[in-house]
Amino acid sequence: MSIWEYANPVRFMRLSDRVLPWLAALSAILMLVALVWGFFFTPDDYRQGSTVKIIFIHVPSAMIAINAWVMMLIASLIWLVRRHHVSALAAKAAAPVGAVMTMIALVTGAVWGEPMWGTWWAWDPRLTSFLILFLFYLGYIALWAAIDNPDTAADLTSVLAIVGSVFAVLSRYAALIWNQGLHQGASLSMDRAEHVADVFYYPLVTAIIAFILLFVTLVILRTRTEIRARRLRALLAREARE
Amino acid sequence: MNAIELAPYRDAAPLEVRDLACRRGERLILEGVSFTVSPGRALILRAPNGAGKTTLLRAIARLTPPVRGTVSLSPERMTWFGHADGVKAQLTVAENLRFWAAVHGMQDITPALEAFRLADLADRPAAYLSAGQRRRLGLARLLVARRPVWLLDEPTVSLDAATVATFAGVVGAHLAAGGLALIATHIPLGLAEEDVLDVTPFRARESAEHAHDPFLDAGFATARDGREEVSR
Amino acid sequence: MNAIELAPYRDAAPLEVRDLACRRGERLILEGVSFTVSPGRALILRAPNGAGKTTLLRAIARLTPPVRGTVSLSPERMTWFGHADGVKAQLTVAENLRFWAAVHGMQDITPALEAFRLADLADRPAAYLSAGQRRRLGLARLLVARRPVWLLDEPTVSLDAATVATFAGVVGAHLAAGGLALIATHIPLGLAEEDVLDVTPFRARESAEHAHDPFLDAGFATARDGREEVSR
Amino acid sequence: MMALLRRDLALALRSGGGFGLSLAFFLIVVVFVPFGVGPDTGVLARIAPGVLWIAALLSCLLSLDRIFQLDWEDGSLDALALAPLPLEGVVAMKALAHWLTTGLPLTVIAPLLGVLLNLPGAAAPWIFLSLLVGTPALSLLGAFGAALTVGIRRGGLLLSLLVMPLYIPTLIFGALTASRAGDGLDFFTPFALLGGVTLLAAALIPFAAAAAIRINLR
Amino acid sequence: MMALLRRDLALALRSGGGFGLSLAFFLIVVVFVPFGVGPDTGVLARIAPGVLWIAALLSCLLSLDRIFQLDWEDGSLDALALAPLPLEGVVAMKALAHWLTTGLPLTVIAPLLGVLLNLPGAAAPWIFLSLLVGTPALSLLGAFGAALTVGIRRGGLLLSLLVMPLYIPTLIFGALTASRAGDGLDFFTPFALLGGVTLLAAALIPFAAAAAIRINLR
Amino acid sequence: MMPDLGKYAVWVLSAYGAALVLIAALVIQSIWRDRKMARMLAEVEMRSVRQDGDRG
Ligand code: HEM
Ligand SMILES: Nc1ncnc2c1ncn2[C@@H]1O[C@H](COP(=O)(O)OP(=O)(O)OP(=O)(O)O)[C@@H](O)[C@H]1O
Ligand SMILES: Nc1ncnc2c1ncn2[C@@H]1O[C@H](COP(=O)(O)OP(=O)(O)OP(=O)(O)O)[C@@H](O)[C@H]1O
Ligand SMILES: [Mg+2]
Ligand SMILES: [Mg+2]
Repeated sequence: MSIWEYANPVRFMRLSDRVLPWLAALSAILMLVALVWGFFFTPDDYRQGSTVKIIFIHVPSAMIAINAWVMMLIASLIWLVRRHHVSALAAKAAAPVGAVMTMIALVTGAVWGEPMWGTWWAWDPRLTSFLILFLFYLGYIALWAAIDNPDTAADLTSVLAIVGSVFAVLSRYAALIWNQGLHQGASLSMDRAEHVADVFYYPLVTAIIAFILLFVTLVILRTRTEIRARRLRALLAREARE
Repeated sequence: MNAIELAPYRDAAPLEVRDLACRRGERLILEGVSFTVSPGRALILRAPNGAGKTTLLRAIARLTPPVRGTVSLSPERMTWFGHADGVKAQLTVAENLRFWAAVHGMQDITPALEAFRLADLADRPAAYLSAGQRRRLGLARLLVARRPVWLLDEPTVSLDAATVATFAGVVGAHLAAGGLALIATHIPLGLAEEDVLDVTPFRARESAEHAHDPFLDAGFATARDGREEVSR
Repeated sequence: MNAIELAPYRDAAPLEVRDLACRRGERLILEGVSFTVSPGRALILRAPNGAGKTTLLRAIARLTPPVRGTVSLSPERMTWFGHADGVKAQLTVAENLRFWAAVHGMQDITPALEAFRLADLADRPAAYLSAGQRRRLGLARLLVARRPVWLLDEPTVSLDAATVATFAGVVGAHLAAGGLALIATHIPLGLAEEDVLDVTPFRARESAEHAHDPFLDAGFATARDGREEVSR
Repeated sequence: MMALLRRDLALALRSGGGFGLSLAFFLIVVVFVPFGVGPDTGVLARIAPGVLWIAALLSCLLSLDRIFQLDWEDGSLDALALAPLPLEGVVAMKALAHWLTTGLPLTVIAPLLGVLLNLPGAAAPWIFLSLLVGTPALSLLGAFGAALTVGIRRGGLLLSLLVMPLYIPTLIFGALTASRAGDGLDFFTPFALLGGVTLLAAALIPFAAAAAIRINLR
Repeated sequence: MMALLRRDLALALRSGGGFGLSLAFFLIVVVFVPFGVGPDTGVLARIAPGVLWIAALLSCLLSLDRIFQLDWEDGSLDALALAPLPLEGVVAMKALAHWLTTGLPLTVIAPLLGVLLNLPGAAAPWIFLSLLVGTPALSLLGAFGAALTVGIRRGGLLLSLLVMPLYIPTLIFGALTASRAGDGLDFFTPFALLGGVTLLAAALIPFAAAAAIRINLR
Repeated sequence: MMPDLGKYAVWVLSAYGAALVLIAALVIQSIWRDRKMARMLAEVEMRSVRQDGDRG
């Protein structure tokens, strides 16, 4: 049996039904652990003071925000090539999650920026790219909402995801050339010298895993909702014909 | 109303439709539609409103790809004429027609103008036409496209009796030249070469509709039951 | 297709049109049109395409104010139904109709839905109707407006034979309730109470067209002559 | 009359043309400005009130052709002209529906977007108030322009051209109110005049627009 | 193919939607800016290149729904899809027609309007060149957005929302080229990238847009 | 129990607060919509089962 079999809506419902409670519990627990650890049991940074605690939300949400879009792009490609309904609906389901994660990264960043840089908002390339990403999410969600035939909507949003990805990457480079940034470099790079201290590193990794689990849980849950919505639609249409 | 004559079409071939199933939006409307129209014949699609005539014509033109089944001729040999007639109000009658002629690689629009008695109106902007005159202009496009298969969706809407006769003459000439036509209409055209197909019997059965929607899979109900068992 | 019945209109009065001249854009199309339609009668306007039926109806509704002549009834007692039917694709059938009902101070739309066999489609967005279903929805507006004078411009376009009969029944009920109707159409409705008027004879003579254009005043020539005299 | 308002709101919401989207447009114009003029926060703060006002104005402008054009195209306007509603009331209701789906949401969100432009804190409430008082005039004047151009197929740009000069007083008084408030200067005069323009528009426009529609229907 | 271009140009000119009006809109946005941000010439000169670019962009945006929507509504697009033209070619021609009636005239007039905004003399030729190189991308991306939203009745604002983020790289590189040139800085990198974006759009968009149209016609 | 956040208390707390509110809103909305959809679906599903039964 090929892996694509799981992309059949019925199978997906059956499987996800079994997995979801465990996933949900796990992500809730891990999230709790990570945030409690980060908030209560980490020291202040010598330069940033207690604001460094924001990192445990800010960085994971920023990572999810980007990777959610990548996931949507892949799911869209799968839909276009293999026409598996579940992957189209998963892309649809991921968009609001990605948008909220983007918003969290933006908001926590803004709240961090006010004490650190003295401004809520600066047109730093990192921040700018995030704002643009947020716009892409909005457009994508709006396009889904505007078309009422679900297959047409899936096709068109997939095309948008592809073209949008190309231009999102372009925007990122455009923003880099446009303005030199204030923003931190990578703190999780392989180069140990640039690493954040271990006291921050381990809770941060925990938080990242927790956010990933949360993302997966939410996407599965929302995909289930979308599948149900589709089935409801189909059943109602069938009734209407009788 | 002089009879017109068209140059014969070079590659006459019958239009064979086999087991076509077609949808509109998400709904399967027709299924199992099969028929053959040979060159020189017209097939009139008859059915009450909402039966699926437009849907069938769009599927044959591949504007809405059919769900299943085959159509023997490629859309490149067809001209489509729908409820909306593609007339631009800002352009004059002649400009409208000349555009479609150019798209299809034709030069001369006078025969088309004359066939539909539009020569007098040639320089009038299409915005200033009456409903019937405008429809005539839309129909004239058929003659500049020079395609052997005509798909016509209620072509005679708004036309007066004399113009319906003129139009029947044009269709007759098209058939005489080896073309063929599919015409959805509620108004009899009175062609000599016409067959009639009622599409009502092809209305999609419910079960057929299910067969193609993964979201109507019976497995869903089971899946739900399964969960209930677990939760109990 | 059960016969419907309408409550009688309270203030029945004949529609008298006297010596009407009407224009479209800058062209005078018809002149000297006079007729009377009494309550309970329908007048069918017959004429070839482009003769001026639409123009005449618009003038009677005062949508395009007539150039000359009188119409006995005020537009407040008329309902207009034209080539474009005012159906909003985004709203459902019921919402479309409820809007027009509310505009005319009516509440109940079920009789109108039933008269046009739309009850089953009530919750479908109008975008998903076939051409004929959509037209039926447009026509249903006539029943929620409750106006004694109906001005209908080719109402039966796209309707199948059965629906044309249904519609004729509705018009019959309207007439029976003391209403009257003016109907421009190319398709016979087969009403018992109909008279036919051919508008072709009222086509405006060229001289009449000039009579009202101040820029075609003979005085211009004199003015030019006068100037030439001065400059000489 | 209420039915008309309800229908117009429903249409605006369903057609994906109302509300959310006019907000989104506003957002995006505001976002564009730094990309165009560069990220210098000093300059941005300086021009922020003006930019917010101009963005609000352009968002309004973009949805103006919705007001009458669609109803004209599908024959509804013919039928409405014969309906037992005064055409002036129709105009007023349609302008109101437009304001509710455009001007009002813009007004609410403008102070938040001000953050992106480093809008001085003192100016934020006055951006809100000046938009609240000024945007109804934009919808009314827009309805007038829409009435003039109804029937001109895709007269969208002509409409903008006609309406823009009409918008200038509102723009000047509105932006001046907000920027003076931000700089701690006296802003009573422009604010009072802004209100005056709106009242004048409310008194005058329904009649002018109704007249324009009657002419265009012929 | 040429016939399509000719027809689209004729339609744009006659419907009062092309050319003159998009120029006029551009003019008026530029005129609005001093009313909004105040008459300080220093500030105006500083923001002039950005404002010109943003104004050009908004002018383009306003006329995008013309590209396919009308042809879809009146059935022409159905007929064109069956005509012996590749749909990709149709898209390219329509984008070209849009550029000829919008982007090109804007490009020509922008340096002149720069005077109203105290645009530094050194920047004027580079405003011209950057618009010349960049505006084709605006028309192409706009055609893509229009193809996605064709059939969504009056999807105008949705269209703007979809297209605007796509416009950002062009806007950044374009405005940067002009403002750096005005300040005497190096502008080669943004200018080259601007050209790159246009080329990329020209290579990619016709296919994506044609795919979107095929989907929408079903 | 509460760590000493120093002069940045407001910022840290509001960052956590805002993030938690947004996450909670997302989670609640997701669950609520899923429940609602499941409920509506169950209703229709029951109806169609009954009808299937009627049809035999
Ligand atoms: C609205 C404003 C902000 C946004 C949109 C934003 C966005 C981001 C993004 C996208 C990342 C990268 C995550 C990754 O790729 O691993 C990140 C990481 C980070 N941000 Fe922010 N940020 C903002 C403000 C701030 C502020 C004000 C600070 C602190 C002064 C800050 C500190 C950090 C740190 C320390 C990291 C971790 C670096 C890394 O692991 O890559 N951010 N932020
Ligand atoms: N805006 C206009 N300006 C000038 N002439 C016009 C205008 N609109 C229509 N006409 C012309 O006026 C005449 C009458 O048009 P009208 O629409 O009244 O005809 P009709 O009898 O309704 O025809 P049909 O049966 O085709 O609908 C036609 O010859 C038409 O070409
Ligand atoms: N987008 C859509 N989604 C779902 N159903 C639709 C859609 N469009 C039309 N329908 C339905 O499909 C059926 C077939 O419509 P179609 O337009 O093919 O009918 P038709 O035979 O051409 O009728 P008419 O004579 O009225 O034009 C109708 O019942 C209609 O309500
Ligand atoms: Mg049909
Ligand atoms: Mg007519």
